[in-house]
Amino acid sequence: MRFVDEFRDPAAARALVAAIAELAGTDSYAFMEVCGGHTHTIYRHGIQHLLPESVELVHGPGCPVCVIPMGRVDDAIWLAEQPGVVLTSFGDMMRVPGGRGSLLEARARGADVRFVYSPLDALGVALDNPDRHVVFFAVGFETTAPSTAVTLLRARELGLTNFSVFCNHVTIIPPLRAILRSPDLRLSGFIGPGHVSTVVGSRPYRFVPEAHGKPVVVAGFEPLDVLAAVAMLLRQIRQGRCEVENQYGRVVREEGNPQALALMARVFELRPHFEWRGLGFIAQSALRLTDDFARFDAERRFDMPGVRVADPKACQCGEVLKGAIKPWECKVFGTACTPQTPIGTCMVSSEGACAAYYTFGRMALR
Amino acid sequence: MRFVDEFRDPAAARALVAAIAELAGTDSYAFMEVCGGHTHTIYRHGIQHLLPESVELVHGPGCPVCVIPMGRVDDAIWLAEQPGVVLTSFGDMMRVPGGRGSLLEARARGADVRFVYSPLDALGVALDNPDRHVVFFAVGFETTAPSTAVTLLRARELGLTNFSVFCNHVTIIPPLRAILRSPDLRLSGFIGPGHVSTVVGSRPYRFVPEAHGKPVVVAGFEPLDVLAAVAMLLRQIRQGRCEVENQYGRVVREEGNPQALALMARVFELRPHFEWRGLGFIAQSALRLTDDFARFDAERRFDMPGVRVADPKACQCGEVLKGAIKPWECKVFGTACTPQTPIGTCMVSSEGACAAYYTFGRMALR
Amino acid sequence: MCLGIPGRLVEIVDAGQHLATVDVSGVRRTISIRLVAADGPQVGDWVLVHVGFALAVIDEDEATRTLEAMEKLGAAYQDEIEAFGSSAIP
Amino acid sequence: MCLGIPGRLVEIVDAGQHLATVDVSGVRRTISIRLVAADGPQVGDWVLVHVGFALAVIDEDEATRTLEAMEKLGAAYQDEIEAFGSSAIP
Amino acid sequence: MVTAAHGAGGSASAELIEAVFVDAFRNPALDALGDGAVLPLPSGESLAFSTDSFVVRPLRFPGGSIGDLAVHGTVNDLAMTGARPLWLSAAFVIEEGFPVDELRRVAGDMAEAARAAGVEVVTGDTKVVDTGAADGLIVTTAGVGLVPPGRQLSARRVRPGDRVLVSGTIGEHGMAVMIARGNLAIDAAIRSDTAAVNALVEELLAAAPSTRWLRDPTRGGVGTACNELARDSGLGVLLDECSVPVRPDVRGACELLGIDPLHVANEGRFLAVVPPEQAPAALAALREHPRGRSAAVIGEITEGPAGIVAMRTALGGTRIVDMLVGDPLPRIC
Amino acid sequence: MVTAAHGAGGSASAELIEAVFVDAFRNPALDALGDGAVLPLPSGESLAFSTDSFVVRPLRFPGGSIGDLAVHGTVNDLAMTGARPLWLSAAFVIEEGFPVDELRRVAGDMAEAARAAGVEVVTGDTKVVDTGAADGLIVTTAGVGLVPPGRQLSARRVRPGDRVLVSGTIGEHGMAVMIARGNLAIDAAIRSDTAAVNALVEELLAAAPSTRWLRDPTRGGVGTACNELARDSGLGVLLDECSVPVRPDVRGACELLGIDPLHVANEGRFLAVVPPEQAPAALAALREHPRGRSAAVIGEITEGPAGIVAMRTALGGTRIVDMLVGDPLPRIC
Ligand code: SF4
Ligand code: SF4
Ligand SMILES: [Mg+2]
Ligand SMILES: [Mg+2]
Ligand SMILES: [Mg+2]
Ligand SMILES: [Mg+2]
Ligand SMILES: [Mg+2]
Ligand SMILES: [Mg+2]
Ligand SMILES: [Mg+2]
Ligand SMILES: [Mg+2]
Ligand SMILES: [Mg+2]
Ligand SMILES: [Mg+2]
Repeated sequence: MRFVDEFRDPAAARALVAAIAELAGTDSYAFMEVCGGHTHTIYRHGIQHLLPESVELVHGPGCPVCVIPMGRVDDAIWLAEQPGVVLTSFGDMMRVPGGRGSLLEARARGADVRFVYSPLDALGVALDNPDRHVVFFAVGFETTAPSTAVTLLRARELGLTNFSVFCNHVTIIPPLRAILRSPDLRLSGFIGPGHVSTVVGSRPYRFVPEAHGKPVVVAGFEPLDVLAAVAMLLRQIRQGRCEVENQYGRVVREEGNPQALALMARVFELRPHFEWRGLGFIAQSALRLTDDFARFDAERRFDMPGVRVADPKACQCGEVLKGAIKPWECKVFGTACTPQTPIGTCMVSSEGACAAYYTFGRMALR
Repeated sequence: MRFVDEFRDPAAARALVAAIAELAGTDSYAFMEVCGGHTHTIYRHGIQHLLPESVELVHGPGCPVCVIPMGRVDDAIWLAEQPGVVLTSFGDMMRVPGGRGSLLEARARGADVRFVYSPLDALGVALDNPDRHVVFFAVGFETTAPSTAVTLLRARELGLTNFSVFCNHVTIIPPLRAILRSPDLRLSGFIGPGHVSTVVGSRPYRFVPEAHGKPVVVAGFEPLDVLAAVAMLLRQIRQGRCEVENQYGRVVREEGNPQALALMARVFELRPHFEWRGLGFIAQSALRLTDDFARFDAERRFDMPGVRVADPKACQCGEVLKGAIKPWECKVFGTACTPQTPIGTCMVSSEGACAAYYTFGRMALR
Repeated sequence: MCLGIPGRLVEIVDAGQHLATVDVSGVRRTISIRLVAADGPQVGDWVLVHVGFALAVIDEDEATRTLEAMEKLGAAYQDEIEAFGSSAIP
Repeated sequence: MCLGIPGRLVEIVDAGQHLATVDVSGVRRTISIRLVAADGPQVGDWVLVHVGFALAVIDEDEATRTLEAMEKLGAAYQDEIEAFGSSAIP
Repeated sequence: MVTAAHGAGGSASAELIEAVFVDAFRNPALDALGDGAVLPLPSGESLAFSTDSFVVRPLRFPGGSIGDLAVHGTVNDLAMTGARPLWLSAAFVIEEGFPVDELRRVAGDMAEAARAAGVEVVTGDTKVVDTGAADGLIVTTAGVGLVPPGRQLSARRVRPGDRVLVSGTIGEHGMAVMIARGNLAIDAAIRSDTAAVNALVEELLAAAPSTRWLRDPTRGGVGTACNELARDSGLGVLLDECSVPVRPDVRGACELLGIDPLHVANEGRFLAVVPPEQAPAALAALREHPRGRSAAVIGEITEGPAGIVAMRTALGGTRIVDMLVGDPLPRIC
Repeated sequence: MVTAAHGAGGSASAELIEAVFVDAFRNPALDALGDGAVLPLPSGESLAFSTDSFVVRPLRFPGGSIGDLAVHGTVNDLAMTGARPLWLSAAFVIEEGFPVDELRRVAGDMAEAARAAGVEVVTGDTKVVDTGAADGLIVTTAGVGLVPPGRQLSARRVRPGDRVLVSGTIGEHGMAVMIARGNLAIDAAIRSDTAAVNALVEELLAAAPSTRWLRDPTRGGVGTACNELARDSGLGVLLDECSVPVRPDVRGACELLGIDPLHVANEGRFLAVVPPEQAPAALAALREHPRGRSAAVIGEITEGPAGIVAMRTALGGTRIVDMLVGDPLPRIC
């Protein structure tokens, strides 16, 4: 596969690993990969075993599935259980536990829950089922939000009356800020999220070096991308630089994708605050539909319970999402909390740090 | 079973058979059992083999399933196929072929067709399914019509808006009149229908002896009842009497059941004419709902196609229903027309002469 | 036409709605007795059941009379047959 | 976050609705190219596909440059390692 | 288009099977409409092999459950070939949302039924389908048994004059299930007769070693099974109405609904054809067994009319007993 | 409550089976999670017995149909026990309204598949259920075969250093079916690999008579089958990512949907564990057969970590390969 295989070359990887070892020297470093996609890559390709012990990768909050609070999942289940409603969702969300089980369980109880590959496919379900109301359970960072925006614009163009969106889109900068403000921060730098940056660009990360003194390298998702990003972070440190570098120039531009940003602006506005799983409420960290799209807004069309559900007591996802603890340091990891019986969301998505570690990385502990 | 077993006593039957043989002597007689229930009894108990050859039983039109024209079955199927409709029917009607197959086939194609034991059970289906419209496919003579009447009165009492009746109730006297008027009548007398007479009484048959010179014995449905009726007919003839006798006094009164008749009168009125399968249109031979019950009348609520479907060319049901031919004299009997592949309605109901003969009596021919 | 089965009334379930339970050889079902309401059917009475309705209260005396009449009818000609049998030309 | 896969544009299906077919190793799917419309993507271009949308047109030259830079990065320190290896205090 | 009649065990079922499956799978070992295939092993042993899917609704009914049926049905089919049933497979198709507890109860019923029948469930399968893609639970069992040397049961061995026996009262299973569905609003103390009959068959075969033919009259009832006998033997079957054992309440329910008890399904009964001289011993052996107390000789084999099942009625008349056409539906006339 | 995950062949399936069925049916012969039971006959022969229900949607897909699967699935399960498959049963649960023509086509597919595999369908059953009580058609087959003397395949015989082989490219069946459902709107020339592997197994066993263990990686894929191997052998399995044969289009579809090809179902492939000295002969024998051209050695057995399947990644790292948790769902992250 072009643009994939070249970035998985084992020889080049070995060279980068050697470079990393050299650059790291005898000091210890902890870099946060903000994005769950990176976490997935690290474990899927066994990168963590290749890195010298002095370089630790800390998993960040960039998994849109992991950060959805349980109450929002319950709301989605509630929607799915309304008569005449078809709830459409990305496959990832189907297993995420709310307070009342997951969407898969709601489906098993008889609710009409379907997974879709694309928000446009949810629109297709609405067109194919004029007698049903189709809700799209929208999740994701700025990577995914433009697709929802285009879908909503198209729904309005078509004059659809049986389609709405339960909007849970979040933004990447505010949680990053929240992490940087945490008093016990022990990070040496950040691997910046690649795909969200195709939309937002690399510029928004500048506050990280400027205000917090930490280097950022925006990186792609192939193993060489991640290794190169680590090497580039170490090189910055070694060279005494502290800036935003872009390793993922093949798709990320400094200014991002202005068309996508403009489409988002037509459909969404910032929420004053939004709850993040484990991180609590973060101001201006999520999107909702503007008044223009009120009739496509499931939150306005339906009288959803909207109850806040406290995270399970045992759950330490917040600590994991902030990089404060490693997955296996959570008391329930691998025992009560496994991919089959997830307690926290980090164990659900294969991008979740706990799931990625459990699925791909566990062996290292033995 | 009380009132059943006593009337199936083999010794008494042998005595009655002997009496019949004696009474018949060397002359030949043909008696029509008007009612399919009698036909069923005759074959189910093997009575035809017990009678002397000189006494022939001719099967009449008194099977409510057999006389429904194909177009009405198609209408019922059409109703069943309307969105949101549940069609309820007695089990008997489920296999009756219309021009577009049977209700069972419509169900197999996905229509919601359910059998009920009682019209009141159809009402129960309506109460249990407030979001569906439940149509009761009403068939039957005056035996069954009062039950439909009570059901409709109850539906009105309950203020039900999701229930209606597709009324196909017919009356017993007009077809009898039609048969008596047929030029090639070769009958010596009639076994009068027992259960319809619990409602209409034995009095309405008086025109048979009075205007047509044929004796009538209203009879019950157990084997002894039928044998006694034959003996009583022969005795009338032998004694030179010609009147209406009542063998079924345990449930039939001369005046019938006035309450039932009154309830019918509140709900039904005579149709100017109605098509009978094989017999054509007969004036004032069927019932429809009065204007008071218009909102419960499926024929008024739905814009039914109401197409008249010609009987299959091969079908000689009309001849069989008039007693003009015996089932096995129909060209398709037992070959193209069998209970599995009925061409005519007489092959569908187990009261139908052809089905009763095919199912229980065929052996005699071998 | 029209299956009718004798059943014994074993309970008046709802007098207002004319609902009663009948027993047919140990099999029970609630039916409507509205069509025979004027006959004032009682628990213990036998009724003729059709499509979940009592069509008639069975007249037990009349049933006995019918059985007797049938027996007589059979016997009468039975005797006659026997009489014939001994007197008829061989 | 956010699975993104490189695919090659093989057909513009509906220019008005910005629909195009991409090919990923022989697997085809129609996606929306509305988010990259201003870049005027052409048949033959590679795009990054996410949830049925092209998020970006892949800059092939930039990809080559990145690969070269990575190689250099690896090689530079490889040399350095080798240099170290020979010069370091044992 | 397949209709309910094709599944009711009567003539429509037989036709569908002939037209579709027998035609496709034609081979010498194929057991088209019998209870199971009997297959020769290299060692000289004979293997019996049978399968059935169970789709009964409701899943529990007085006297049994789908789990009981799934074991009894296949054990009995094996026993009908003369085999001693040994091992069962069990495949479960489960609708999403089905309660695990209910599944556990069904599995428990199966385990208990297997234990009682002396067989083991040795292999299985589980599939889960979307809500709406199956109604709760479907269980398919297959079974394997060994036919002791010398046992040969076949309609072709039936001779005129042979007696037809039934191992007990008929119609309880079908009527219990029909009533349990609830839509008839009928109440009766009728319990399914579901049971494994292999032990009873062993008693019979010990007492009447020349037994010709066995069949469990399941879907389609005794009437349909006798028609299969008449068809496969090329002879006639003459039943005696007075001898057919029917419980009064089953008869009452049948009269009320206009259904012939000869067409109602049984799940713990079997029919046997035995030569006349062994019939008394056969009957005695059956009646000695707790599950055969109401066994009866219900008819005999006649030269003809070939392929026809007739019945001498209680009244002294004769009538035909046909295969069931379609599902038994309650009728009003 | 049973959920879709319980049917997806991964760890949830295994747990349900353990909790419900193994618990209920506990007996020495019970084949809990393997492909079929191997049972001793009095004659000393060993009988293999297996069953599966087939609920695939759509009923036809590029490369096969439910009929093909119903034969191949059971033939292959028998072959995995080392048996030579002989006879099949076939039980059909048909939704009212299902077209008879389609049924005939499925039966035809089964007949052809049986012929190609050298087995006979010898007994069957047909049930018709109400509209909505089953989605079209469910086919359950059971199969019986004989295990030639001396063949003993079991995870307990697996030793560290043994090689893991796969008989061909993986993931085609599952991906072909997923695409054929249409809701992903994906187009690819991927055809199901469904096929009977019994002939190929005979080639393998002739070339590598000490073969330890066989398994067809159906639901849950190669990843799940290897986890079963690790669990049942108490050893580790180390796969080599570069050696696992995956067609480029299957890989493309997997990347697009975020699905691991190791979790995608196969219906005409098997895994074999052979001692290292017989691995070259085994591989050669497989590759000589037309259905084994893409066979490969994909890994080896390790002392430990016990019960763990690891994979050396193309990059030179190591990762765990887990059982599938639930159905493979396309993911966006
Ligand atoms: S192990 Fe489970 S509960 Fe603990 S942090 Fe991970 S996902 Fe959350
Ligand atoms: S054989 Fe068929 S077509 Fe002929 S009269 Fe009888 S029912 Fe009608
Ligand atoms: Mg059987
Ligand atoms: Mg069977
Ligand atoms: Mg039980
Ligand atoms: Mg059976
Ligand atoms: Mg299986
Ligand atoms: Mg298998
Ligand atoms: Mg199996
Ligand atoms: Mg094929
Ligand atoms: Mg299998
Ligand atoms: Mg069967």
